[in-house]
Formats: sequence, structure tokens, C-alpha cells
Amino acid sequence: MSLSIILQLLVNGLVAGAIYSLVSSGFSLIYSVNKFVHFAHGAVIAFSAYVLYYLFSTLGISFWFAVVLSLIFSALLGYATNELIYKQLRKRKSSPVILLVSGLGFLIFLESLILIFFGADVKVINLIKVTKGLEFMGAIITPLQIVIILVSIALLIFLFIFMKKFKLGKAMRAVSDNKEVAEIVGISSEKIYSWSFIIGSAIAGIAAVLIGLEQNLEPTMGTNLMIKGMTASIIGGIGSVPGAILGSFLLGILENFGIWFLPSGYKDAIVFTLLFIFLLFRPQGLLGIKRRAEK
Amino acid sequence: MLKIKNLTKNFGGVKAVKSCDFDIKENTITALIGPNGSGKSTIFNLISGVLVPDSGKIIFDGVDISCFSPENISNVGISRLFQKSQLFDNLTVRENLLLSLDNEDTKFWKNIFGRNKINKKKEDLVSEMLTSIEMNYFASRLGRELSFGQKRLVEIARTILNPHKFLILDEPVAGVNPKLRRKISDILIDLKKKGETILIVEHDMNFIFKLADDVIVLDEGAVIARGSPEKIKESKKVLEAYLGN
Amino acid sequence: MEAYFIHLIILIGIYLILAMSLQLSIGYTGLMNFGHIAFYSIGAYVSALFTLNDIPFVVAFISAGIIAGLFGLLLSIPTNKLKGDYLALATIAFTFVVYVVSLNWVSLTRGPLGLPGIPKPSILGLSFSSNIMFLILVAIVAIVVYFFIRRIIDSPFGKVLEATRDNELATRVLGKNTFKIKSVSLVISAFLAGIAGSLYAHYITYIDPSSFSMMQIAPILCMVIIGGLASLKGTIIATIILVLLPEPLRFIGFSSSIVGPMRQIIYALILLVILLYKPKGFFGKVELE
Amino acid sequence: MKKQNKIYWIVGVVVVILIIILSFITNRKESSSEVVKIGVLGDLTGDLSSLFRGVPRGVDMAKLDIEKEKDVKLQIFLEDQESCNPQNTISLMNKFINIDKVDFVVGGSCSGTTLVAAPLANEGKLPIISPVSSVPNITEAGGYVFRTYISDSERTEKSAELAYSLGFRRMAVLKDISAETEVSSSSGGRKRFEELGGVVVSDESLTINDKDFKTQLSKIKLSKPDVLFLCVISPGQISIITKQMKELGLDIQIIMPNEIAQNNELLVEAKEYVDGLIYTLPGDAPLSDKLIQLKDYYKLIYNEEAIPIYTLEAYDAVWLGTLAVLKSDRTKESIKDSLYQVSQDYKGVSGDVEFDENGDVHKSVVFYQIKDGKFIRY
Repeated sequence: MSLSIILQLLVNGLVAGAIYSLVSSGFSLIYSVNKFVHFAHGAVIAFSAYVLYYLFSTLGISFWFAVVLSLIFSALLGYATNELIYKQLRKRKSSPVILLVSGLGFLIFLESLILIFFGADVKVINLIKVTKGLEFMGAIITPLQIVIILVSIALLIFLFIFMKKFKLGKAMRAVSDNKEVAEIVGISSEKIYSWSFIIGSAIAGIAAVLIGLEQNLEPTMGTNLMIKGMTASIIGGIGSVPGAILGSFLLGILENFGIWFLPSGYKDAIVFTLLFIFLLFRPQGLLGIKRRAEK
Repeated sequence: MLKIKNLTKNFGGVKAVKSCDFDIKENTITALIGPNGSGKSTIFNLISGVLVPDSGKIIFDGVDISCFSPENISNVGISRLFQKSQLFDNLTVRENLLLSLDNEDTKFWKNIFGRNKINKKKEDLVSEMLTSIEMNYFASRLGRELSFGQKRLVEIARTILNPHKFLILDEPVAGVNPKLRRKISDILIDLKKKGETILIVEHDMNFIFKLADDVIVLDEGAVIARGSPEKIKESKKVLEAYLGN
Repeated sequence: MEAYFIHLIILIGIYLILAMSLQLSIGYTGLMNFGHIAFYSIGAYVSALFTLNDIPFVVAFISAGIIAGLFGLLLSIPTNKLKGDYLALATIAFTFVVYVVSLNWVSLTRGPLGLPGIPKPSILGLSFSSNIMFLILVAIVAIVVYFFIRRIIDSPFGKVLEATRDNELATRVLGKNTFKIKSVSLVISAFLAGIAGSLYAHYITYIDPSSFSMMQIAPILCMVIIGGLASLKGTIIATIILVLLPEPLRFIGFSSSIVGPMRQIIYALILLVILLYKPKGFFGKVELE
Repeated sequence: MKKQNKIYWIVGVVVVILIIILSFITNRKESSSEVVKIGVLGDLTGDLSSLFRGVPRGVDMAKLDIEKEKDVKLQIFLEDQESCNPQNTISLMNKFINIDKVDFVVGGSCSGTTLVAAPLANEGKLPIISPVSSVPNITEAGGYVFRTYISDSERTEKSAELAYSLGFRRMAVLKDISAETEVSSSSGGRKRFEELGGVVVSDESLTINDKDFKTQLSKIKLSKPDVLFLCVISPGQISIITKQMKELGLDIQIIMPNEIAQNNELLVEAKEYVDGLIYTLPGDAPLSDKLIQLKDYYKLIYNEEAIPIYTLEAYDAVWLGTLAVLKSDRTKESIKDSLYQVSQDYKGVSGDVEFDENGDVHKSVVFYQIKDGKFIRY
């Protein structure tokens, strides 16, 4: 294995990891505040990507305007999901499992809607002309991929600062740590839940834009992205945003180095075995705090 | 009967129980008292196997049970009442009590082949108990349909019916109305007459002093005093522990 | 016409076995077992591989259950301490693992090629190759499964299962080994899913990994939740309704290209409405926790 | 209150059951002798539906033409297998046989579902003509199973031979292991290439849900191949693979043994990077008036330049089936028997569609190439 190959695999892994981290950071932000698995997160990404496709490729709206609209759309979709489903369930003090199942139901619902509205044909958002990527010491990477990696790192930094310095971020951390105490000091937890969905889903919108440009659109893309993003968050520590991003890069790199040695059909096997092992033996993940997983 | 030696338990950096030592003699009612956060519930959780001690030993009938699981501790003869209601909400009162009688019901094949019928003897035990707590009328109510006090009563009954040599009761009368309190007190006195060994945690001092033979006072996870109720009542140390906080 | 109904009833029968066994673990034991499809898949593959290697159907059928049950035991050991959504995720991951293995272990499962030509069952020379005979077989199995589960839940053992679901710690403090109890429940549930898989394989005569993907759990979960937890009657009614409900869509004159998504939407909407407005389902005794 | 609730449920359940029964009954139409009923097993939703969209279109065009030319009405029952789900196929076959009572079936998109439908077809004595299935083992699926598509075995060998004759000696294989046809094609092509004296330098795989092939392609690049033998089933994956090849600077000839690359979306969405790709199409039908007419008609109706794959095969399947029904005494056996006869005289638009004794057709394999945004005969 020459250096350039190791470097290339690293680059491939980083790009894959950055894509997963776009999914997992929003997902785990929502998890950390709300403490349940928002299964429909992937469908929010898929739907927003289709909205972008519709605005940009079908209606011909200028790209940046379409991006802004689809980000607004994804934030609204996340907000609506919380208002219409999760909030109602929480009112009745439903358990996290119910919220998970309802998220699964909503995921199926949204994917079927995409199928009815847009059909199953593969869609491509054609914005960037494809050329041979830039070469660094034998490893090749395209400008878009660099952007994806940069955005995911920027997201990490933004979320870090947001949680530490911003009033809203601090309130989120407070609710995440202890909802009762937060309410005593005057933080409305419902309001924070709504905000977590708006911000988490807006991140999903960013993911939708970049993934839409890098890959194709398919109605089931949400489920597939969700599975990878969720796996990454669990590995990194579910409910810890830095953990989720770390887990994503780890997953991307492991996947790509793994299929160097194993037949490439085992790519998913690597992912799921890792997920299974973590759930069983280290459910708190790499960075997560041990919580009610084991009572 | 029960010997606790040098028992220690930490939560994070906080020492909940530190080097606790005491023993409990057969056929006595011992009360464990102390201010909030003095480690009473932690000791109960350690004895009943819900928590595992960091160090120290719990010896019951000559057997070291400090690392036993809750079910094994129950099976060596320690029956526990929780402070918070732990009734099976979706089972009837009768089913709740039947569950405590033995462990034959965990044997799958025996049950499938009908070799574990609920026989007259079991029925009688349960209805006898229901009569004694005056809950016959509620026998087929679901656990979640009961009032708080009724839940307590059923739970106490369940704890007593669970085959045991030693009862540990965590605040049996906390939050119940005076009428029920008297009833529960009667039940416990009845048990005392039968010569049961009981360890009890309770905040109501009058209740304790009426019932207990022996009182252990805990503060900050350690035993600070021990003796008969009369002696404890006058102890300065105990007063300080309560008022000092 | 009648023959089509026979086909639908066979499907209902297979789904009934699946849904009732899932009810045993979710509704009666409180185990959030979302990996039921994995056992279904294992059962289907075992039975198919056995009969394709000229082992009699009865042996294959029972082995399908037993091997699925063994996997249930295998899964129950490490997941025993997990609860709620963590258990749900771990069992979902188990489904993925089984799916990926069946896709990649080409020398055994023929991978994506699937196993075609699975023979129709015959027991002691009695052939079940016609649909009406197969219906009788499925009906018998489903009825036996129903009474088996009834027997379990009505016995004191069933009460221990319910006690474990309501409050595991209290059950342990009463001296019951809930580890063992939960394992037994999962093993039985897996065993029944395995025999359902066997029936499926021999009815469809072709299986491939894509028939057992993770999302296949959704309709079965719907049946259990819509019917109501801890209610076999509810599960049965919900299964019948959910299998039949989308059928009129084929006939009312919807364009066939939206029948599939419409069915999914109907399932999803019913599920959401039930969770929001009738959390105990039609006949449920308890809420999902 | 509780009782009332119960009544609601009972009423609800009864209503649902009534609707179900009614919907079945109202659909039971009397069959008249001039009507030929055709069941179509399409794949209208799911990841692969864009691939198979030619099937219903071919059926529709055939229906128009047949009704114009022959004095007969066609009744089409178009149904959706939903991503080649075997359970749905069984449901639909049962519906075709028992409720719609169709004369023959066109379809079975994935080879797996055709194999699932085969026993039902043989038992119910219902001829089924697949315009799509190409796996070799359909040949032995039974007397009532026909296909107007060619078997994979010949075209994969031809593709390997083409690669060798173009002077390539180092072949890399990339195959979709979640699609049955692709696994068998890749091994067939690989074997033939090695027989000829070429070397297979790497053999990589992917699955239908994958969207990132950079590591597989890096691995391939490292083995320094001069040709890529690409066996995938999703047009979307072709566009990503070719895109990522370009990004990685892996600039080698791609040969696909199948027809998937003949996809208009690829020309629209991935025009720049699929350029040069060689693929195969079955059949070498002369450009008859009928074919020209069809092509013009297709452009008019569907507003697409090229006719998608499987359209002509589906068109021929409907024609063959209908001719056979008209020639028969309308019993199922005679429809099957006359299928062999009519296929001898019928001039297919998709090439030579004469059935052999196994219900297979033997068309020549033709190579095509994507050049400057067009599909060009190679």
C-alpha cells in the first residue's frame, strides 16, 4: 500500500464521513435536546433535496435563491413534524419508543409522498461541471468535496460556539441536562424543543443541498442516509453533537479502509456490525454520557 | 442474621455510604433513621441487590450476598418494600399477590403443560391476605386503578407474601392518610408478634418509636448512633444530625 | 374470485403468526423487538435450504423454528440489559446484520440471486401444493399458534411476562429471574417468526434478501400497535384489516402506479392517528412504553 | 360510553369489510368473446421503476395498433410489483388468474419475480411473456413461461470478446451484487475474457443502495486496468460511477454487457461523463416502416428522443399474445400452443422473436455506444 493510496482512502473516507456528519449532526442535536430518536430526520433531508431539485431544475429559479428556499422549507418541515406529531405525543407523556415508532411512520409517509409527487426516476441536480479533481500527493478530491468537508467542519465549530455562547444554545444545553431544573429557572422546554427541530432540520437542509449536488436524488435516499447518520451518532455517542461528527468521520474512514481489505460488498456489513457492537457493549458511544440505556 | 461490614458506595465523587457497620438480630424490628440524603435508601438498594457495593460485605445467614442479583437476594429470603410504588399496573390486585407466592411461574414448560395450576392453597393464602388488609372488594381491580394508599397496602401485602426470613421496608407509611397509617401499623405489630425480623426506614418518629426494638441512626452515610428507641430519643448526637442540617 | 380470497387468507395467516408472536414480545413482555424480520428471514432460509436439499418439509419446518429460536436466544443474551428505544435500535441493527449476511454469504444463500424453486410442502405423502390445501395448513398452524400463545399468556408464566413488562425491578425483587423470562419470551417469539418464515418460503417458492429488509417490520408493527398491545383479539382484527384494506385500491380504479405508495401512506397515517388519538390501539390493555 | 365506543368499532369494521367485498363484486365484469384480457406485471414504483417504464408504454402502443389493425378490443390490467417484491407478484398472479381471468400476462420485470410467477403460470395454465427477464435459468422455468428478451449468457460472452478484440488485456469488473442478472453476467464475462487470454485485474462489487464508489474505483485504478466491465442495474449508479471515475482520473473504456445505459436521463443528467460507454442491445430488427412509425409516435406521445429499453419487447409480447389468443380456441393450452406458431410468422419490431421450445428467443447482440449525447450503433 503506497502512501498515495492511503491518502486517497483517507480522502474518500473523509468525504463519506463529512456527508454522514451532515446527517448526524442535525439528528443528534435533536436527540440531545429531545431524548428520542427522530427517525423522520432522513425523510426531511430527502424531501428538502427534492424541493431544491424542483425549484432549481424544474422551475429554473436561481440556485442560491432555491437553496435559501429549500433551507427554509426543511426548517419548517422539521418544525411542523414537531408541532403536529411529537408535541402532541409529548403532551401525553409518551415514551421515547412511541416517538420513535411515530417517526418511522412519518418517514414512510414522506417517502411515499415523494414517490407520488416526483416519481421514482433518478434525479440529478446539475450545477457543477464535472472535471478531474484536484490532486494532492496522488490523492484526488473535487472542489465540491472540499466544500462538503469544510461545511461539516464549520458546522462543528458553529454548533460548538452556538451551544457555549449563544443564549438559545445554553438554554438547549440546560434542557438537555435536566428539563425540570431548566423549567424552574424559566426556560420553556417546549419552546426549546421547537427550536432544536428548527435548527436541526435547517442543518438537514444544508445536508440536502450538498448531498443533492454530490449524489443523485432517490425517494428512498432518506432512509439510507438516516441509517448511516444514526449509526454514526450511536458510535460517537448519541446525543453528543461533537460525538456524532467524530463518529461520522470514523465510520466513513472505517468503511473505506475496510473494503480495501474485504470484498466491497461487505461495506454495509462493516457498518451494521459496528452499530450492533456499540449498541450492545458501549451504548453510550465514544463521547456520550451513560444514560438510561442501562437502568 | 444480617451483618453489614465496612460497606461503602460512591456515586461519582459523592460518598453515599461510607464504612457502614451494623448487624441485625433475629426476631427484632430495627429502624433505620436519619436525615434526607443520609444514605438509608442506598443501604436498602445495596442489601436488595439493586446496587452493588464498592467495598465491604453484606452477610445474610452466613452467606456473603454483596454481589448477588436482586432475584437471588429475594430467593435467599430477603423481601423488600420500595419507597416508590412498584406495583404491576396492568395486573389485578389478586395477580399481583399471586406472583409473590413462589417462583414456579417462571418455569415455562411446567406452565405450558398445566402443571402449575393456581391451587386452593395459593388462593387461600391470597384471600386471607386480602381479608387482613381489607382489600377483598378490590381483588380484581388493576394496579393502576388503585389510590395511593391502596397501592401501598397491596405492596406491603405482596412483600409479606413473598417467601422470606427477613423483611426490609422502605417508608411503608410515607404519604398515606392517618387511617391507613394505623392499619399498616397494626399489620406490622402483627408481624412483630409473629416474630418476624424487619428492617424499616421511616421518617415518622412516633411510628418508629412505637414499633422498633432497636434504632440505628445514619448521617452522611455512616452509623452515628444505635440503641433502644428511648436511648436514641435523648441522644444529643441524633438531635444535632437532624437540626444541624 | 374465491381463489383470490384464498390467497389473501393465506397471507393473513402468515401475517397473523408474525404479528401474534411479535405481540408476545412487545405487548406481553415489553421487549421492543424490532428485529422480528430477522427471525422471519432466518426461518425462511433454513426451511428453503433444507427442503432444497431433500429434507422432508416437516423437519425443515420445525428446524426453521428451532434455528430462528436459537438466534433469538443468541440475541437475547447481549441485549438483555437494554431497554426501550435502545433495544429497538439494537434489534433493528440485528435485522441489518442478518440482511447483509444473507446478501453476502453467496455460497449458502446464493446472495441476491435468491433461492428459486422451493418445493410446496408435503407431509407424509399429503401434498399441500394447491392453494386450498396450503390454506388449510396455514390455518392449522395459525390456530395452533394462537392457542399456544393464549396458553402462555393465560398461565402464571404469562403473568410473570406481564409483570416484567410493567416493572422489571419489582419482578426481580420478588425473586424472578427476568433475564431468563425475557430470553424465553424472545426465543418463543423468534421460533414462531421462524415457522412463519418457513410457510412464507414454501408459499411464495422464491426468497431473496430483499424480501426481508428492515422496512418490512413496519406493517407488522402497525398490526401490533393498531390492534393494541397485550390483546390477541386486537392483533387478529388489525392484521385482517391491514391486509385487506389496501386491496380495494387495486380495484377502485386508482392508477396502479400509486397503489403502492398509497398503501404505504394508508399504513403510515393509520399508525400516526392511532398513536396520537388512541394510544392503546383498538383493544389494547396497555400503552407502549 | 364504553359500549358506544365498541359499537363504533364494530360498525367501522363492518363498513370496511363491505367496501372490500363491494369493490370485488363491482369489478367482476362479464367477459365477452371479442375482448382479449392482458395482465401486465409492471414495476411502477420503487427504485427501479424508471428502468422499467418502457413496459407499460410498449403495452399501450401495442394496444392502439392492435385495435386499429384487428377487429378486437384489448383490456389491459396494469399492476405494480413494487420494486420486484415477490409477495406482490404472487398476489398479482393470483388476481390475474382468478379475478381478472386474463388470457395471458406480459411481464415479470426482475428475473426473480418472473421465477416466482412461473409455477403459478404453469399450474394456472396462463402463458406469461416477459419482455425484460434475461437470467439464463428462466429457460427452464416451464412450458408456460416465454420471453421476448434474450438470455444473458450470449451477450456477456460477446461483450468480453469485444473487449478482447479491441485490444484490451487487463479487465476490471464492477458488479452490483444485489441484482441477480448482474452477478451472473459479471462471472460469465469474466470467464470468457480469461478464456480468451485476458487478465481480470480486479473484481469489485457494490449494492443497489450505494452512492459512493470512490474506494472501489481507487482499488480498480490501482490495478491499472485498460477496460472496465461494468455490471450494474441502476442508471443512477452509472451516472455516479462515471462521474467519480472522471473525478478520480480513471479514464478507461467502459463496457456494459446489458442495456441499462440506454436511458434518456443519462443523456440529460450525465451527458459529459458517460460519453464513450459501450453497451449491448438485443435484436437487430430492420428499420421497417412499422418501427419508424413507432419511433415517431413515441416521440410525439412521450416527448422523448429514444425509445426506452423493453418498450419494443413489451410491444412484441402483446402482439404475439394477442395473435395467439385470436388463433386459439381460447383455452389456455391452445393459447400456449399457438404462441409458438404465431411467433414464426410475426415480424417483431424488437428483432427476431421466434420462440424456441423453451420459450426463449434468439436475437443477435448489437453493440451501441454513447457518443455526443446520442446512442449510436457501434
